[in-house]
Amino acid sequence: MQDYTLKEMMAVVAAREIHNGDIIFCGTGISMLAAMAAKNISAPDCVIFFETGAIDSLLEEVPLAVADSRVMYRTALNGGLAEAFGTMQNRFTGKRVVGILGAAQIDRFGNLNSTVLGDYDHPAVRFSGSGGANDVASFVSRTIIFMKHEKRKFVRQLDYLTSPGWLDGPDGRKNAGLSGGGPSAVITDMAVMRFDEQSREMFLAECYPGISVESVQENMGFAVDCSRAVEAQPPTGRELEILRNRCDPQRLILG
Amino acid sequence: MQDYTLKEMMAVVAAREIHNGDIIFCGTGISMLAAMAAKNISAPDCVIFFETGAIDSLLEEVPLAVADSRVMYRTALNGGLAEAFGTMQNRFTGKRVVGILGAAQIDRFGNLNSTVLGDYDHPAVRFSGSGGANDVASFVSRTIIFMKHEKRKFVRQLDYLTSPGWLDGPDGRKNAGLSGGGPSAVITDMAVMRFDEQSREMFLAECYPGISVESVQENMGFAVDCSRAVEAQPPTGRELEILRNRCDPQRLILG
Amino acid sequence: MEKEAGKLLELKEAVARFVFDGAHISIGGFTLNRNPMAAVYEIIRQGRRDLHLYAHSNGQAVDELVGAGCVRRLEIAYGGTGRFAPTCIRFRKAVQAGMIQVEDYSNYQMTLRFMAGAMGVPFLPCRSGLGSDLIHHWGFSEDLRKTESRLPDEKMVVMDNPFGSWGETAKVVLVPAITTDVTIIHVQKADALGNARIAGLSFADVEQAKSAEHLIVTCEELVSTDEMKADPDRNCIPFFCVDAVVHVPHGAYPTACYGYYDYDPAYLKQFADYTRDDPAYETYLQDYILRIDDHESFLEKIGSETLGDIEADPETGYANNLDRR
Amino acid sequence: MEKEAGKLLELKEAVARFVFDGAHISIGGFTLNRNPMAAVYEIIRQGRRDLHLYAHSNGQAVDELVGAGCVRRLEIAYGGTGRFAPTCIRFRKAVQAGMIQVEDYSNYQMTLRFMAGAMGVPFLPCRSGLGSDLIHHWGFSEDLRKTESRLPDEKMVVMDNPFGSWGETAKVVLVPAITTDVTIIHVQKADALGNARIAGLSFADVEQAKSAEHLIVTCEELVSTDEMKADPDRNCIPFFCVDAVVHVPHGAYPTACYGYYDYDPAYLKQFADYTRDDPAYETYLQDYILRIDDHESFLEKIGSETLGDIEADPETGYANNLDRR
Repeated sequence: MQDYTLKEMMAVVAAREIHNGDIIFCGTGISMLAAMAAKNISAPDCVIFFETGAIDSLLEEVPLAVADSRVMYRTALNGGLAEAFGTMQNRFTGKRVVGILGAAQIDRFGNLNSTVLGDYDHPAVRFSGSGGANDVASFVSRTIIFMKHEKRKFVRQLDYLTSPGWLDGPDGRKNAGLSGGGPSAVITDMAVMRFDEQSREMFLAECYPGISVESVQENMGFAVDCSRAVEAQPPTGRELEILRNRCDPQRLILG
Repeated sequence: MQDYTLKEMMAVVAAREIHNGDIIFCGTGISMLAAMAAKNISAPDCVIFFETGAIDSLLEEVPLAVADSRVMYRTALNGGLAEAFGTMQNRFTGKRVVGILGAAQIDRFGNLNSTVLGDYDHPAVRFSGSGGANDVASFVSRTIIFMKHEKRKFVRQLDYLTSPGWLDGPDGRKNAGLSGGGPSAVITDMAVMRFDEQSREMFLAECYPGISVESVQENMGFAVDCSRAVEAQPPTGRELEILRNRCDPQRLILG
Repeated sequence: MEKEAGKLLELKEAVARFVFDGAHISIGGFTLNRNPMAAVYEIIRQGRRDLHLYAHSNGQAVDELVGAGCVRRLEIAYGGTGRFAPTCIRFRKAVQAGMIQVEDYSNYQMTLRFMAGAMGVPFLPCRSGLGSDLIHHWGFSEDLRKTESRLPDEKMVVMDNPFGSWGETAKVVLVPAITTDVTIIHVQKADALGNARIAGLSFADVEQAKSAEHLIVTCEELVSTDEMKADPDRNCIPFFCVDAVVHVPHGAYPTACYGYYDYDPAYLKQFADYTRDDPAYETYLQDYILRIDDHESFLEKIGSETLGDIEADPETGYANNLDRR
Repeated sequence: MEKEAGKLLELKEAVARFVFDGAHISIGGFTLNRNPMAAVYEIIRQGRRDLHLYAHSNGQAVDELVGAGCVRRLEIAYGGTGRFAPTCIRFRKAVQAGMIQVEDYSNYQMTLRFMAGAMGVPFLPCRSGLGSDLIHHWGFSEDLRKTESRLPDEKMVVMDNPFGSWGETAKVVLVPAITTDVTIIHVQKADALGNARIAGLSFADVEQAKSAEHLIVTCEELVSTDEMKADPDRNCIPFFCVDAVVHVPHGAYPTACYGYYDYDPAYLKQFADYTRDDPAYETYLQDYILRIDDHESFLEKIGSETLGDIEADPETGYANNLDRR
């Protein structure tokens, strides 16, 4: 029996993508937890940074929104949205920023929909919208994407393209006028997908222990290359201990 | 015998142009003194405001530059250049701003040169340049201009147009794309000139006591309409007392 | 000083004077923090209709205004309040039912649009939106834009960089300025003249404030001008931008006000429950807003125990170990 | 953290590492306040040449760099230091003698150019310059602009408003972004990581700082990160923008540093006298800069009595009743 939840696995896997020196753009929920885990486990000199303008927050308690007062305590600087997005769009600091995003739909090039299902003018389902996601996806050096691994979320064609991934392939971003890098990893509750250096198409990189390549593929609306898939390293005892006891002792996000 | 200097006359005459509610953009020297005089004499609710970002400074001592620490003490807000010029360019607050400017040359439409004499690429004399003068002259509701009354300063043709007045006449500003108002008064050490509502050409409005219309005209490089000239009201005892004792007791600007 | 005297108003009076049916309006704060909730509830009580609301991620206040039927058009980046409502439910329902017209932007685009209004320029450039449907899908049609002078003719303009490849940039997106009839922000401290101070993050409040023709500032503490001028480096809004100052302690409740109180997790959770069906929401509207006289009475209904629970720790600025499950 | 460790440097080392011959550079401060004078004197001592200097109204530091022959090209809004030199004299002489190439902007235009660099956009729009020679007269020729990749192809671009008459604006002026190789600012407080705090007016220092590839921060007081994080609302520059932190008390002398010391009227007057002819200026250069080891020795030469005279009153932030005639 595995002694960790899938949410814990996702947070730990994402934390491993973060390196010292990275400036982490955090959203709410699990993306914030992943950044807190990275900071506490493997990348103490990464900088946690919120679109609301908080830089290097202490985070003694887990914030439930990026505007939570908990992000304002003992920061390096309390600014506002203009400064935060300026940091990401800036040619020097933007290169150091890694964004963590989520969405309702993703396509094989890592483009994201967090706006509507159905027609934009008469949507079947309305979601929150871009927030800062489009900006982050447009500006920063690379993005990490959290997704629930469901067929209806991994789609051939987005209903609305909220945030650019690699757009339509290798030259997509350049043709659109975007600088910065695209998505580097998609972390789900089953697997980790990455993007081929040449084609910029999603491929299966890692399956979580006990999860088969077939079941990963079955739960996606498009085919991915599974030939490079390996088994993901489960969380270590130390990783779990820090995640549970230091990052989210109330299990506000871990559930 | 008059019991006041021409500098005192100029400061008082300028102060009278300022009304309660006006936000006064101040430069260095006599323009700052005029604003201080207005605030202390007739318009206690005008707001003194510097391009460096200081708003409603207390000014217990006269600043010798707009970046003097004396402008930072007990302000409503200490910002920076971006906020200051934003206030002037803003469609709502900009309408309340009155600018006070000076220059090396002025033409009959109140356009100003504070950059060079001679050819721009090989100037005979180089001055400080625009600073914030072009911005103020471009944005605000009206400007008041201080000039030394000399023939070489009131010229037919500027060597360089640093700051726009009425440009080439009634439609000049509109054609150039400028909103805001142009200059309303030119205050010299001999007289006060204003601009005709129709033609936007300078005319002589007031001569200082003891100064003849002829001598005013003789010291200008172009002809002005003198038919509307009246004698200026000399400073009152109260005006002089406040100017001397409260605004510039060290006579740093009054000399 | 025409704009400086007599600004200190009661909330009812400030809202009645500056927020009219059909007004173009923006509000400060972000998701569950420093929303001007007291003013928002007063707008709902006064039954304002057809508001044109500009929001980045204002969260709670947006959902309450939409839920109460005050809003006709909404320009927005994000309709959510963090974990309590990843998508605001009344907002979702209203959009799905076609009861409001909505047009989408990103947070940075909305920030720049307010900033353009504050700076007095018709647009600002950014590199957001390229290649995305934010640019292609307009919420307001070309026809509507032509007949409605308060809407720019185009949602955004994609332009080749007129300076060639300067700044390593081939294309920019120009986003049009917003200027509102009225903006409302809630701050920690203000004086009677209107000088205002925000503690913690300022979000886009300063840009929103300066892009307004009229500005209402509600404040936790009303302090002397002398106190404000003793530490001007902390002040964010100068008095000459402000039309009304309203002293409303707990004016951001149930959202947080850094240094004063936290958001109320119980209220926000209960609100989310009420939003899920229409009869329940009507009950909420009646019981918590419409049948209540003013914010003071609202706070009495909430109770001093709850307000005590969310009181901020003076060191951290939030309520330590608050039960937020 | 590649940019966070080992930033605390001696001034000689910081200047040697980041300020090279031909560097594109900007400096903080305004006329006679908070110019990074210690760093400027060190640049002069190290004999840097051919600098491309971007200035709004930086005043004293500009005149000293120009006077010492460090500057080849200058983009500037204002070359003056208030009453002490309405036009900076070495600047005037250098321009008139054709020893430097100069291109004129307004203060707002320069501010926006730094802001564009800070924001990462190739230009920003404004309504300054229309109808004036700032637009028509270029200091750098079209040919030079084509061959020099560090100059934009056009000085400014006048453009019709692409949103029609939106914002009641028919035309805008686009000013190109500045990004420097190195920017130097002097602040009141910083920590070893680079978090920096400015007291009083910030001028355009924050925009200048963020538009730089490398940033040197000199500070009056070096304080702990703990102290900086205890009051983050006062901080202006985050550590990740900073490459070098240098502790230099009186680092802005002879210009002022709000809350610490005033400008030195005697020094500035004497400097103005020295600038008036070339042999006198050479004497000044030798006696006050080149033959001096470092800023500490320079301050010893100035003497503790003078430094005592200009010490700021803790209440007002300047030296009350200082003899400034």
